[in-house]
Order: sequence, then C-alpha cells, then structure tokens
Amino acid sequence: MGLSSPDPASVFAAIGPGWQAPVERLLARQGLRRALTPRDAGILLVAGDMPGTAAEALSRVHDQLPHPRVTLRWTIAEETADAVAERIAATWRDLRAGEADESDHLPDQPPNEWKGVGPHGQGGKGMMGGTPYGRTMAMTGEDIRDGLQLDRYTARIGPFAPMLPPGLVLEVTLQGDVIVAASVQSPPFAQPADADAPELCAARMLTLLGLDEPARRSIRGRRPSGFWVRGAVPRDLGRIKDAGNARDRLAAFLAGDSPAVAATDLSELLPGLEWSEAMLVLASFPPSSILRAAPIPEAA
Amino acid sequence: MIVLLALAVLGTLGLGAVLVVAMDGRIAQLAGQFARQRIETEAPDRLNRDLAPVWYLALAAAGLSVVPFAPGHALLDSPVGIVIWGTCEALTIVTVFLHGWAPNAPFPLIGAYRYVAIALPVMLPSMFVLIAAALPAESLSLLAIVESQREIWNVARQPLGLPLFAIVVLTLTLRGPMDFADAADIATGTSADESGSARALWEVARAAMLVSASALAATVFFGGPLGPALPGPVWLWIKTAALVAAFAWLGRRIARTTPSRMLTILWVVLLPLSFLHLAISGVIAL
Amino acid sequence: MTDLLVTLLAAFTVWTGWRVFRVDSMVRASFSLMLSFIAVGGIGVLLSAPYIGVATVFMMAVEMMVMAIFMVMFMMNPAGLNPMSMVHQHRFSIGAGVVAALGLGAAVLLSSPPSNPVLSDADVVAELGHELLGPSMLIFETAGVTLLATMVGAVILSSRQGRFGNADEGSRPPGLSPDGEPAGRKPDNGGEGHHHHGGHG
Amino acid sequence: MTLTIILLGAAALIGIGLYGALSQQSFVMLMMGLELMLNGALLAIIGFWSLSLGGMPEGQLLAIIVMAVMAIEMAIGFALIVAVYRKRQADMTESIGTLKQ
Repeated sequence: MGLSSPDPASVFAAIGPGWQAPVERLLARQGLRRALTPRDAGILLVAGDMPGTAAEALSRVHDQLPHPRVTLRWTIAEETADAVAERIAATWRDLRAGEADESDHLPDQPPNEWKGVGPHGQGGKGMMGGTPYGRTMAMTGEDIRDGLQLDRYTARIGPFAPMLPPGLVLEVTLQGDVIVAASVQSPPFAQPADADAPELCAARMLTLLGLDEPARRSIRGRRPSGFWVRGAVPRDLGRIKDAGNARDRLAAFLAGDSPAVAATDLSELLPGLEWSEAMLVLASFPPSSILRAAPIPEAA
Repeated sequence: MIVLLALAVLGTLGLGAVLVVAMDGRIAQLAGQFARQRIETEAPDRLNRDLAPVWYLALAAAGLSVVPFAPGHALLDSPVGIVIWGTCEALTIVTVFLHGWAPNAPFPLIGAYRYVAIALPVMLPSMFVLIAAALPAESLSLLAIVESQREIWNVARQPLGLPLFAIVVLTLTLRGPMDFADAADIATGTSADESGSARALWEVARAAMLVSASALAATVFFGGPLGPALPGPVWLWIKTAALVAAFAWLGRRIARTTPSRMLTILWVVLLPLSFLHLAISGVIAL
Repeated sequence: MTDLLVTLLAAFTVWTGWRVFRVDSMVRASFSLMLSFIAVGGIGVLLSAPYIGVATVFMMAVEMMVMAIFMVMFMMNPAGLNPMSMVHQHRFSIGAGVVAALGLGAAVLLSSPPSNPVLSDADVVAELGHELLGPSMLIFETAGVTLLATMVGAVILSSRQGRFGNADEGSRPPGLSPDGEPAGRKPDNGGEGHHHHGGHG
Repeated sequence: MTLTIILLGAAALIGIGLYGALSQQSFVMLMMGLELMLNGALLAIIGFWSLSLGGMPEGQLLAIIVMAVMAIEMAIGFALIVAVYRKRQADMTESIGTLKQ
C-alpha cells in the first residue's frame, strides 16, 4: 500500500457464455482491476466464444476504450488463470510503455442516418420529438410514481454492461431514475453452476453497495467486512414468493449458501423500481435463475 | 505573512491530495491515467466539462483558505468564515452536477441528478452543525471558533457534531456511502464517459476536497492549530491527516444504500437529529 | 482598487444576466443567473457587507441548482443541442426593458444621493445580528413564519394527492348520500376547478 | 462614483429582468426574469447601504428580506408550475389562457 503500490492493469471484461466465474475470480487478483466502464480500461478481455449477435456490441465496446488499448482473448479452457494474468501483466507493461495500440473496429460515425426535421433536426412537433441520428428525442409519458408526465428516455443496455449479468440486453424506459418499462432483448449467456457460487454472488452485490475491497475479499474466499452491509439493502426489495427478499438473499450469500430461487419475468419484476434498486435485485439472483427468468424474445 | 499563509494553503492542499491518493494506493494508477487518451463524447457541453474539475479544485482551495493555520492567522481572515465554507459546499453540488451534465450521456446525467437530490438535503445538517459550532464562540469567524476551544474541544462539547459532519464530508468528496454521483450501478456515474487526464484530474480534485473538508473538521471540532509544544500549523496538519484517514476508512467500509432510501434517512432521521444537536448546543452555550 | 473591482463585477453581473436569455442550454441559463448573483455577492463583500455578500452566493448556488433541475425537467430540449427561443410580445418586452433601464439610469444620474460610507471599523455582522434579534425581531420572525407557510403551501400545491383523490384525475368529493352524485360544483369542460388565486408569478 | 456605477448596473439588471419576465413563454424562464429584477434590487440595496446610509443595520435587514422574497418566489413559483403541469401538461404561459375569467 501507499506510494509504492503499482498501477494495476485496468481490464474491461466482455464475458461470454460459461466464463463468468473464471473471469470474476481472475479480476479479483492483486495487480488487476475490473473497470466499471470501458472509458476507464486499457485492456479489453474477451472471454469465451462470443455468439454472432454480440459481435457488433463487442466492437462498439472495443472502440469505447481510450487509446492506447489492447484486446486479449481467453477462449481456451485449458489456459489457466495464472497464465492469463501473466499475459495481462505483460500486455499492460507494453501498453504503459506505449508499445501497443489498436485502431477502431467501427467507423466513428453516428449509428444511424440523420432523420431529424428542420435545419437542426429538432423535428417532431414544435421543438419536441424527431429522431436525429436515429435516436428518438425524449417525449412525455405516463409516470408510474407520482403522475407527473415528464420525459421518458428509452435505451438499450447490455450485453457487456458490468452491472448486468453478461449477455443480458435490456431495453429500459426510464423516467428520471425510475424504470417504467423493461423488456429483455437478449437473454443472459448460459453459465455453468460455478457462477452461482455464493462468494461470487455476494461480491456482485457488495460492488453495487460501494464496497469494492470487501467484494474482492469475498471472491478470494475471505470474509468480507463492512458496516451496515445487510441493512443497506432496503427491506422489501425484490421480494419473491417463498424466497424472501434481496436482503435475505445477500445474507444467505454471505453465510455461504446459494439459495435456489425462481426469479419472475424481468419485464414484470423491474418496472417501478429505481435503477439502483433494480440492479441490486438483479444481482441478488444467482445467474442461473436470471437465465430462467429472462424469456427469449420471439423472433426478434 | 499573507504569502506564507498562501503557501501553507496551497502546500497543504497539494501534499494532502497526494497523501489521500497514496492512502487509496492509487498514485501510479492516476499517474498512468494522465498519459491516456481523453475521449470526446457526442455534442458535450465543452466549457462546463473542462471547468468542472477546475471548479472543484478551486472550491477546495477556497474552503481551505478560511482555515486558521495558527491561532489568529488565516489566509482569508473573514468575520463570516464559516459561511464562506458553507458557500463552497453549495457550489460543490453545482460543480458535481455540471460534471455529470456536460458529457451529454445518460449514466453521467443520472449520477448528477441523484447527487443533487442527496446533497441538497445534506446541506441542512451541515449548516446546523456549523452554526452550533459557532454558538460557543459567539462569532461566525473560524478564528473565534478556534479561540473558543482553548479549554475544551467542540468534539467533546457537541458530541453529535462530528458524526453529522462526517456525512457532509463524505458527500462533498463523493466517497463510500454518500457517493451517489459516481456509483457502480451506473458505471461510475458522472465519470462514466471520461477517460485519461479528465478522469485523473477529477480524482485529484476529490482528494483535495477531502483535505480541505478534513482541515475544516479539525478546526471546528478539534481546536485546529491549538496544542501544546508544537507550532500551530503542525497541530493542524496532524489533526487533518488523522481525520483524512478516518473519513477515507469510513468511506471504504460503510455500505451505500439506494438513493431513495438515503433520501428518507436524510429527511426523517438526520434532519431532526441535527435540529436536536443545534438545540442542545444552544442550551449548553447559554 | 475597490472601485475598479466593483466596476468589473457590475459589468459582469449585467453581462451574465443578459446571457441568461441568450443561451440555448437551460443549464447554462440557470448558472449564468447564478454567476450574476455571485458577482452581486462579490460587490457586497467588497463594499464591507461580508455576511450579505457571502449569504447571497450561498443562497443562490442552492436556488439556481434547483432552478436548473426544474429547467431540465420542464423544458423540451433543454441541452441546447438545438437553438431555442421561446418568446412572445418580443418588441413590447424589449421596449419595456429598455425604458425601465433608461428611466432608472436617468434617475440615478440626475439624483445625487448623500455620500455617507460605512465606517471601516464597524462590526457590521454583529450589528446585523443585533438588529435581527433586537428592534426588527418582529419583521425577522414574520419572514420566518412566511417561509414556513411557503414550505407547507408549496408541498400542498405540488403534491399529487388532492383532498378527494389524485389531483390529475380531477378529484371530486364523495356523494352526500350513498352512491349519490359527487358533492360540490360540477366541473365545466376544459379547465375545471382550477382557480389559483393570483395566478402565476 | 462607485455608487453611480452600482446603481447603473442595478438599473440594467432590472431592465433585463423586466424584458425576460415579459417576453419569455416558459414559466421557468419567466421566473428567471423575476429573479434578475430582484438581483438588481439587491445590488441597489447593498450599494445604498454601504455608500449612502452609513451602514445602518436596517439596510442589511432589507437585503435579507429580499433574499427571503426570492426564496418564497422560487418555492411558490415551482409549486404552481408543478400543479399546472400536472393538470394540463403545460409549461408555457399561453396554455393557461383559460385561467382568465
């Protein structure tokens, strides 16, 4: 600690089917740091074989990393975590010495044509509406919390967003911080049972509670320490019939067991929650039960 | 004397910020970040994006400039020193909001909104605590507040003050349980679309604000430069360093609840508590 | 020296005040207004009114933060991505503004107020405190009670809950007899039951 | 001299504020005009108090009252905006023409 602590390699993880547990364990090691946004990372770690549907998103994430950046792939199950950590460390050294970089995969241009109306694209009626660059301007809509009809914002989040299970693409409509509608565009990647390990589940929740160091300790199999850990999860959050609420599940994870829970359909579970509450609820389910709760969209 | 005090303010802020970053074990990390590319978002508010970290640093410096480094000597010897500090707190909220507003991206904006919703009610306990500290001194000047603690420190006289002010400090420096602006569930919130030097500068400014806020807490609750044998500035530095360590430790250890729940706690628990604190302090000061 | 600074700050407060209505971004408009207030606060500090000056900055930082939030909430297109000007009776307003400014300016130039500057060794903050809790206590307390009433009124006005149900659904009192017609006045079409006394502003 | 400059600045602020209050269609912008006029008043009060009234304490009191008026104007103004918006989804002055009786 202190002045001598080295610069940890900051890695943004794009986790493919079956690789959640190995990657989470890898990035909890000393000398590695899991970036919460691609902007904060130098290395993009692509773990596993990505399905074709995620290819474009992967390219987009790649381009979001600031220069200098390097992509590393971890696709062979035989390659040990030690070997990958070694590779990352070597790459990070090159990166810091300015000896490695990659150029953009996609052209740096708006994802869609200009579809606005008028010289400034404001389109719609008056100064509202319109779809400049294919992104719809926010329009007002029913508010489920307090009835004040303010603007809604719809966005697609995933499949590599670090607060969501890997692979899950959600289309959420937000009004302020409140989710008013959510639909699963693409279900999370299937993960084997080791991703349900209680220490990993606990770490996911601890990260959301702002306890980074305890989260790393938890992954490394040690007791996470912190004040007000269970109490910080609101009591009635994510209550499921016969399976308690998010706070109970966190307590179970911390006590070392991974309860089998059947999560309900996400498009019914999430609306009405604030974004941070929704993320806590999602993290309180083991990946296997999220997979069961996210129906595959029909012919999307 | 003025030059000396100005040097003391800048030196404390600079060295203190380095110390804070070192305590988080992130010196090399931030140094590395300064070398990386700074990303441009689509249609940002460039002026405010560039100004936000500068404002943050300037506010930390302005806040520290009212702190007396020796009994009777502060760079900004104002009769309303404590109100000046309160103003720096209020402007910090504006700065963090602008930091989230400027990139023109959803997660930073959510972070900015959340932070304003949480930080505005935090201002109320902050004001009550600071006014309570001014009561025994019968003055809004920090010099007088230091003098009033010659016999007994405010931390003993007003036991609720320091815990309430700790919440204010954590809010102002975006740390731990009060870091609603740069939280993990919104991909580091107001910083989510920043990279390279912009990101590193923001971290430095946060560290500087922690130094400034801890120095103020040391002045208001621990008698600032008062102490036996050693000269005033040394005592202030010792107390500030101890408080910096304490606040940073608390920030790492306390879990962060959801914004709406924190809002309820702030209005329903902490606001009446700070009322009570002010009333008790007032009665004692009589 | 003070004169020069005061002149610069006065020019700055007018310029930022003007920018409020010229920028496209609502956030910039609010914070332009905040800068205008900060400059006035600075003039206060320079003219030996430290408490008033600093308190102005403090109050206005908080107020303009709230203002910015409301701006973004209610304005279409608040980010200034598109140019925006939403004005009516524009010429009349310009005329009124110019006439007001010129009239007041002329009055300033033609009158000669007495020169009686505040003493440099006066403890103005303590004087203010003694005034507030001494001779003018009634005024001060009235302001306090008014602020309290404002808080209550603002919460009632902005809350969704009406007396007989949600405000946005046109709340009606219950019937006088079971299953009877709702009591009270029957709403007209359109702007039913909407009588704010004094209107806006 | 200083007083003249300050008062001229205050006159300009009041003029700009009046222009804003009369011309803006959006409630929030309209309130900014009102605030700007109060800002001018505050500036004039500070100038008079400091340079012409010999620092009599009532001058400071007046400045505090002006600040309280601003706070009240903001709170009630925004509450009314919210109430009107809830009812009509309107945030422009023209859209509440039916309030005229």
